[in-house]
Amino acid sequence: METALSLTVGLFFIAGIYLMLSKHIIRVLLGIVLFGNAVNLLIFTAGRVASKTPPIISESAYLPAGATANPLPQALILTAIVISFSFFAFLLVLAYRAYNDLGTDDTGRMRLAEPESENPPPMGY
Amino acid sequence: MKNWLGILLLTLAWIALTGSWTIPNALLGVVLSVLASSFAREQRRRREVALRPLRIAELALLFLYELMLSGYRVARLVLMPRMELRPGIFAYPMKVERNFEITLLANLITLTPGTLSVDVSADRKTLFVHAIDCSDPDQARRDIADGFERKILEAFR
Amino acid sequence: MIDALQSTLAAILILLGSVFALTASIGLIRLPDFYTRMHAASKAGTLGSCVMLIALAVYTDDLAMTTRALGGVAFFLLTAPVSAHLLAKAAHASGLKLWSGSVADDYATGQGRDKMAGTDVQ
Amino acid sequence: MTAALFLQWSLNVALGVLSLSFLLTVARVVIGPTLPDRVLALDMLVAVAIGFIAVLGIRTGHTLYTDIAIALGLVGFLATVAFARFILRRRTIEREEVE
Amino acid sequence: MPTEAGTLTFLALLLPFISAFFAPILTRFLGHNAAWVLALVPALLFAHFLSFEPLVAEGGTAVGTVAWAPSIGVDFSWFIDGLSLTFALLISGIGALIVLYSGGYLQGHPRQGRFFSFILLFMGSMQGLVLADGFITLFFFWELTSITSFLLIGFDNHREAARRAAFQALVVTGMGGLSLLAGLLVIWSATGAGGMSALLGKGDALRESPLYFAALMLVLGGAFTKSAQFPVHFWLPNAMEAPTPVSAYLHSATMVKAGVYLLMRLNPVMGNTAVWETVLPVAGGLTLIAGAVLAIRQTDLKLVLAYTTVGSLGLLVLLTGLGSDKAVEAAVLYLIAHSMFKGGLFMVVGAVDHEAGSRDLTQLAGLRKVMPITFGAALVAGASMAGLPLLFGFLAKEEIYAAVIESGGWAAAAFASIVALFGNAIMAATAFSVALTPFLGGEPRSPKPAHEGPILLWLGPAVLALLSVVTAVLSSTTHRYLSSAMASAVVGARADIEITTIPHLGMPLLLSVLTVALGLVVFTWQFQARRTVAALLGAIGWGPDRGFDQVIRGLLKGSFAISRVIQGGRLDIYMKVTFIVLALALLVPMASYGQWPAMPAWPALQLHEWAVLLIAVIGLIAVLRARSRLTAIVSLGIQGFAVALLFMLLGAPDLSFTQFMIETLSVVILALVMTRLRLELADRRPLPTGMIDSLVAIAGGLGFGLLLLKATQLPFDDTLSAFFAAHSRAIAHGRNIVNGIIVDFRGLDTLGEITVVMVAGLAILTLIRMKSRSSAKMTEKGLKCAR
Amino acid sequence: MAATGGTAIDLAAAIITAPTAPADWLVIAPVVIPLLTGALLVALRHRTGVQGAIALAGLALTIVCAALLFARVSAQGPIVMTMGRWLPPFGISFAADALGALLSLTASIVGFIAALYSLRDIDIAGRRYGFYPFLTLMMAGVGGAFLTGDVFNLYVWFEVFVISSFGLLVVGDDEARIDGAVKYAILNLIATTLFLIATGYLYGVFGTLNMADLHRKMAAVGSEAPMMTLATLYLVAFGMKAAAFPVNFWLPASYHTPKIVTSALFGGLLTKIGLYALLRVLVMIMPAERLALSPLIGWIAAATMLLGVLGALAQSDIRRMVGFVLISGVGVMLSGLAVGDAAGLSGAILYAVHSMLVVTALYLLAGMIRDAGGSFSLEALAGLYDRAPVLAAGALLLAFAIAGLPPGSGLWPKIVLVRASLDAGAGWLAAVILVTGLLTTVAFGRVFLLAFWRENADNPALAERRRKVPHLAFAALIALLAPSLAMGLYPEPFVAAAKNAAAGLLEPTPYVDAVFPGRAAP
Repeated sequence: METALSLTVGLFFIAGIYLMLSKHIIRVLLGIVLFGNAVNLLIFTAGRVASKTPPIISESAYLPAGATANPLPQALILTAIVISFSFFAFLLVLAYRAYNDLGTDDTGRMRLAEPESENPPPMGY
Repeated sequence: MKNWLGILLLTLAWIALTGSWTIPNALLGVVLSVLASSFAREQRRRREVALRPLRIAELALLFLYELMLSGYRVARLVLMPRMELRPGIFAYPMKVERNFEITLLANLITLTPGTLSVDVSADRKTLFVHAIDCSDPDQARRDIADGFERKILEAFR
Repeated sequence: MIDALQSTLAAILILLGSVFALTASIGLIRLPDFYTRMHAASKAGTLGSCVMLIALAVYTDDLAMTTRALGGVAFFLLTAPVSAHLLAKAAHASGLKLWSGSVADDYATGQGRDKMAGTDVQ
Repeated sequence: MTAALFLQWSLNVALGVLSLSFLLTVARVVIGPTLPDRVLALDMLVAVAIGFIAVLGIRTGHTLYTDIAIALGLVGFLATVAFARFILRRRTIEREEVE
Repeated sequence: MPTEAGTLTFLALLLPFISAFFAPILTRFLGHNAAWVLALVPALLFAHFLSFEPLVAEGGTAVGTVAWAPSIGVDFSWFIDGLSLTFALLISGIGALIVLYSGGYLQGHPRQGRFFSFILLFMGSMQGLVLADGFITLFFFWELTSITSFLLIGFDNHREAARRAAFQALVVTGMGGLSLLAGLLVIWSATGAGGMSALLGKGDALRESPLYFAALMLVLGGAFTKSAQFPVHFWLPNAMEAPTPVSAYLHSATMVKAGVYLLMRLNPVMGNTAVWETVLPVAGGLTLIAGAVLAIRQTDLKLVLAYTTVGSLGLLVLLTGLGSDKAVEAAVLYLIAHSMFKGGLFMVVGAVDHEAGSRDLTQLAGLRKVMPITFGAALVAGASMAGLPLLFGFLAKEEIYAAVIESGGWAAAAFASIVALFGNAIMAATAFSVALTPFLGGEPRSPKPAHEGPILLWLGPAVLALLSVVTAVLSSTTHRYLSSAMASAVVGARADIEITTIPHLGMPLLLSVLTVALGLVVFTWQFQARRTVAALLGAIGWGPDRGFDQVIRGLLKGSFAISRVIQGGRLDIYMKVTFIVLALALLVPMASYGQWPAMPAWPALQLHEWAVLLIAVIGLIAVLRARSRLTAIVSLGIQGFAVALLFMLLGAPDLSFTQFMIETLSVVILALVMTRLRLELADRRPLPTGMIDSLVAIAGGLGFGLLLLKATQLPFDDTLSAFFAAHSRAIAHGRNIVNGIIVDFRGLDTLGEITVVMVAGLAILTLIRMKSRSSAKMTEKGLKCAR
Repeated sequence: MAATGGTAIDLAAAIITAPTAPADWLVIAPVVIPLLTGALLVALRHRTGVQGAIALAGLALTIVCAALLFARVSAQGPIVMTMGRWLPPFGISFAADALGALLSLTASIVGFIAALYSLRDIDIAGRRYGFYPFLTLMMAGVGGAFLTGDVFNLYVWFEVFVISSFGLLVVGDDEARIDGAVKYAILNLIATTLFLIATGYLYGVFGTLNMADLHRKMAAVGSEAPMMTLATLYLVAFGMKAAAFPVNFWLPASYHTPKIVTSALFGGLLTKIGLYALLRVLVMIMPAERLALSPLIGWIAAATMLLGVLGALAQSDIRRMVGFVLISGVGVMLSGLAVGDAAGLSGAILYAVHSMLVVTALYLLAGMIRDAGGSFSLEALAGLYDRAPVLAAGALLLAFAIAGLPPGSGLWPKIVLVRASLDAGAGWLAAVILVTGLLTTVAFGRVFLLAFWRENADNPALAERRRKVPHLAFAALIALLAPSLAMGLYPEPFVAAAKNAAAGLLEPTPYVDAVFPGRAAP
């Protein structure tokens, strides 16, 4: 299982990175989403897939009956998912705002902070 | 406390979804449903709704039957090596006029064989229905008229 | 005994449901235009998921779970047509043409576009 | 063949069948050709996913799965509605969409 | 802090800085008369250091230490011997005169108070520099002198020339300072000695050490820049932009001698090597000649003096480099003499400038009638500079010739003699022209009617002139207390100077006479000489001074070009570089340390698992190949659902639940935002870009995948999870272990997570609500920059 | 994941039986206090009147606690405090060692002073849109990052201060800030995500997340573990956060766009956290890998130093110049990491403290120059020497401090680092450090020449944009200058603290023992 998952993770990363390299901010955002999923899968895989039964203890028992999936990575991923989603939401709104304020969705043209036409520093004393 | 029916339904739904049949939970459900229905946009009604439980049951049964049927029809249609299709949209003049009746009708039509309600005209008198087999629109109109629409009218008047 | 019955029934329902789902998706592929596909999805698709949820309701001994599953079924039966209806309306409004083989479009001819802003019905 | 075995067997079969229909639906999403088609397929995807969940719920008798199914249905519904409104808002989309 | 004398010395080191703080306040109340009060500070120091004379004259030394940064073995420590003491006396003595002088010179200047405090700050720094024992202490004060001289040169900050000169001084001497620091630290790590007093014993160890050459070069870098050796001499003449008291004090009497001081200080431990005895004389000789030649050229009296100062510094370095005791003694004598006459001459020039309104040779004449005292002082100082008998300059000159004649082989001797003769002659000539030209001649001629200045203006030069007579006449005493003590310190062994001012026949005297004769010749033809030199230099054109401008300019232009390249302002480039780095960081170590994963077996998956994975991949491809972004967004849902199903299949229901929610929400929000944007369609990348991007992406993904494979092939330690499983229900009362972990075992993460969500919401609100200054104007601007 | 595995551990070793000693709550105070303050401020978002006061009060309290913590840690070594009942490695524990305590103390001081300055800099709109909540919550994140003892928890705190910094970045009315925010946000998100990824791998290899536990397990790890790759991955992630070349684009792209206070805070704190994380992970957890990587780190450091200072020379906007100088400072710190012995590390830490104070002060100074001179641009500015002498004095002292000239605080880290690299036989690194110092001198010398000394060519456009520099600003500037000067004139306490911190990193046994009091690894 880990092998297949590693492969998938690799593919997710490839797709995510390729999209993030785009000029268009929306595609960058899509890339970020893929990247995030890749990371979640990665952490999950890193915790190994020992068993496929959910780590839930039945009403009666005090211990899970037999082996369960590794709960710790799941907890970590849950934290990470929520965090990355709030980041994603922020970025989305930021992109929208940038489009409104800067009039473009092409990051190559967002040149207010570092303008295209900069003067060299003053040379005199 | 106008639409106690809605509140009852909501409460039942609540209990069902929470899945705990305890008195406090039920009460909580009631409270929530009251709140919800008070938030809901109140719609004007001409006549007080008359409920005929038996008829409603009939309607429900008919509906379930039709649903199964439609599922089967679709299955047969798509699994046939070559589908003969004569789809189209026909206008259906409604007798029902109250919003919830129209809604109900539209939804039922959508879930029943070969038909799919697309839109309601602005004057809320005509229903546009898409049919997979639109070879004979009048036949289809008739089916609806004697089928669901009549049942609805019986059920709620 | 009861268990066996439950299991068998659940199994049958499951198979039934999955078949419905399959047919729906096949229809989604095979049917020629959006509206016809919508028939497949909105009917067989909904049916499939509902049947399988019912199977779940039948199978479990946990009353809460049963009611929940059934509630879910009711929910789907309510929402599926609404969403289908909305989608169809939207598609038509956005000028999505019917399949060339369609026989009639009263909608286009009849009280056409101008009424498009008509009241939503839910 | 006892009921339990039959159940197991049918569950596996169902999983296979569902996977197949999932694939088909995905194919429709990819093919399109129009946005409504894709949205429809997405909606269908949700339905199939619910089926999956139901099957797994039966497999591992955990209550959690039902909730997931219901919540998923809810979200799917919302998504479809949102998309419908979205398509309504920009009617010109088709021109771009259809190649 | 050992003795009470030590305490006093420490206070003496601090006093100038403290008084500098009060100088402006004092000046506000007393005006220029504050000088009288402030002059007490250096006077006090002078007195304090004078009290060490008996001890030092017997060859004794005094050291003191205050804990400064013991944990890195750095102390604030000082070291008093003949060398440092003489310097300290010069600094404080001349300092007192300078304070008085500047009281008169800047009378009524709005920022006179600030000037006083700068001067006092400098005095303190210089004081510390020469007395410092610890290397770090030395460096600390060394840099402080650079800084204060920066402030003083730029004092008249409204003139660009002044700003430029100050900047130049800061850069050049700053460079030297860093080189010095490096050199001192190299010495430190070579010998283990962190201070001068400790180092003195380790001379041989240092000379043997392989680091010797590096250390020497670095130290010379410091000394030469500070002492304005050719070719980095150019900052010194430019520094004449400073008010004359500064020129007199920093740029002739004291600061520029810091380099020489350093060389003298290190002579015992670094001298007597081939390198030392070739580099120093050559550099010094060049500087001497350059300074002398350039001096003739000038008509501005201050510049004339400045270039002669360069020459004198060259001479000092040359002598220090020769290595023989005689040479050292000569250097010592010349250093003292120079401080006295050059300081005096500068003050004279300043007084003339102040009273007669010009300091240009060609505009002044006959001032002797109207400025008799100044004339007298000028005469004496000039004579001393020319090395006429009865003056201290004479002693120095005799000793110099005595030294150069018997230095090394005859070739070296000849070279040194000729250089010295030539340089001295020209300096004598300039001395005449400075001391005589403005004063002799018929009627007084000057831009504004000149008259004798106030006492503050002529006191300084007069005292110095007097001193150079007295010290010369009482030469034995001078030698006993100053020269010999200093010379011994420089030689590193007892050295006694016994030269007196009574001329005695011999080669040195001959050469002196020759020098004066030559000087007179050049003086009489000075204007022709000036023209020839000017023509010569005009022919050369380029000089290091212009070179400095070119360097700075080039530096600015170059850095501008570079930073435009590496910080181009385009996000896509930034991302590309980032991910290339990432890919390298993943693959290179794996390759070079052989941390590849083992070839895995074909995974055994059930059908539906394969299906889900396949769907995920299809979803990815769909997103990538989507022709319009809307399609891309919808297809985003596929992979999201697939991942969620995967989690579901692998026993992570909570995950798949959250995943479903998040994915759907993301897709919906994306779609909703898209409706508000007018967006272009496809993601068009030119082929090469596309190729590069995909290469980068593939490399990165490959790296991550392989590393993950590698990690999962290791044995896994699941203690934690086992523990959680065991105790989730029992103690944490959670049937769902994952929830148990989230809320109990790792509750802190959840706290942070909640914070993040809250802040994100707040930030989004801000983003939506907060209006830009003028969105309308903005958009069209944005569109403009989009073109 | 056999459940029986769980029973192997005796609970006594895993659960806190005794209640936490009240003194130990100090460890978490620098996080909790700002957190609560932030929550309170969020609640009072519309009471713009009181917000500044509340924030100041909270941050002042934070300083007090951080100071007490620092005192205790330097007196009796690392202190550990565990939230909840679960002892590490099961629960998350906060562990304050000399390094963490020192940096969090400095950070809290910087935060307080920035808040002080902001009282005049942030208008009503800025307050309504949550400047102060962002500020305090960012301080909470920073404190958490410095004090937590758990890698994943460190990631969470990273995210906390990063998202807060996003919020701070978008508060304002200059459109350029949006552009800057886009670049800053995306690149920083990538950086933190890389950190998360690396942590995931780390968990996959070791099965634990507690730093002390990792340190112990690292000793035992087999050779086939891909530790080098992990180390480089961490190097990239944290290098990005620390703005090391060649992944430092986000800093010059954004730091000059927001409100000056925000720039000051960022400049003072954020890059240092990246460096802190590098020290924590590479020196304490992966020493062997750090050793293997040190040539690479050395080159990175050199490139960062030189390119940073060259970038500074190329700017006409003072804020951007400060940003580039900050980058070259990062290079200086990295050179300490490259050398890696006690001297080098203490030099790096010393520089971090110095840079926190001085860079913040420099940004504030830029703001005051804008007020007094009406512009940020060296082309326009002039005549401040006459108009604002006090400002000139401050500028001069800061310039010396950042250029490493006496009497500024920068002198000592420079000396320590140059000595360390010379002793380590890396003369070229020492040379680069010195050249960087010289070029910094050139850069700021030019600022002083042009903005202050140059004759005031008065153009009305500038004149009408000038306003009086508020006294609060001077107070803030002086409050930052004072410790810097103290460090320059009497470095011993700072040097000693830095040395102590470095020792704690190189020999973390006390740290580990504090985390696992008298227990073998479970």
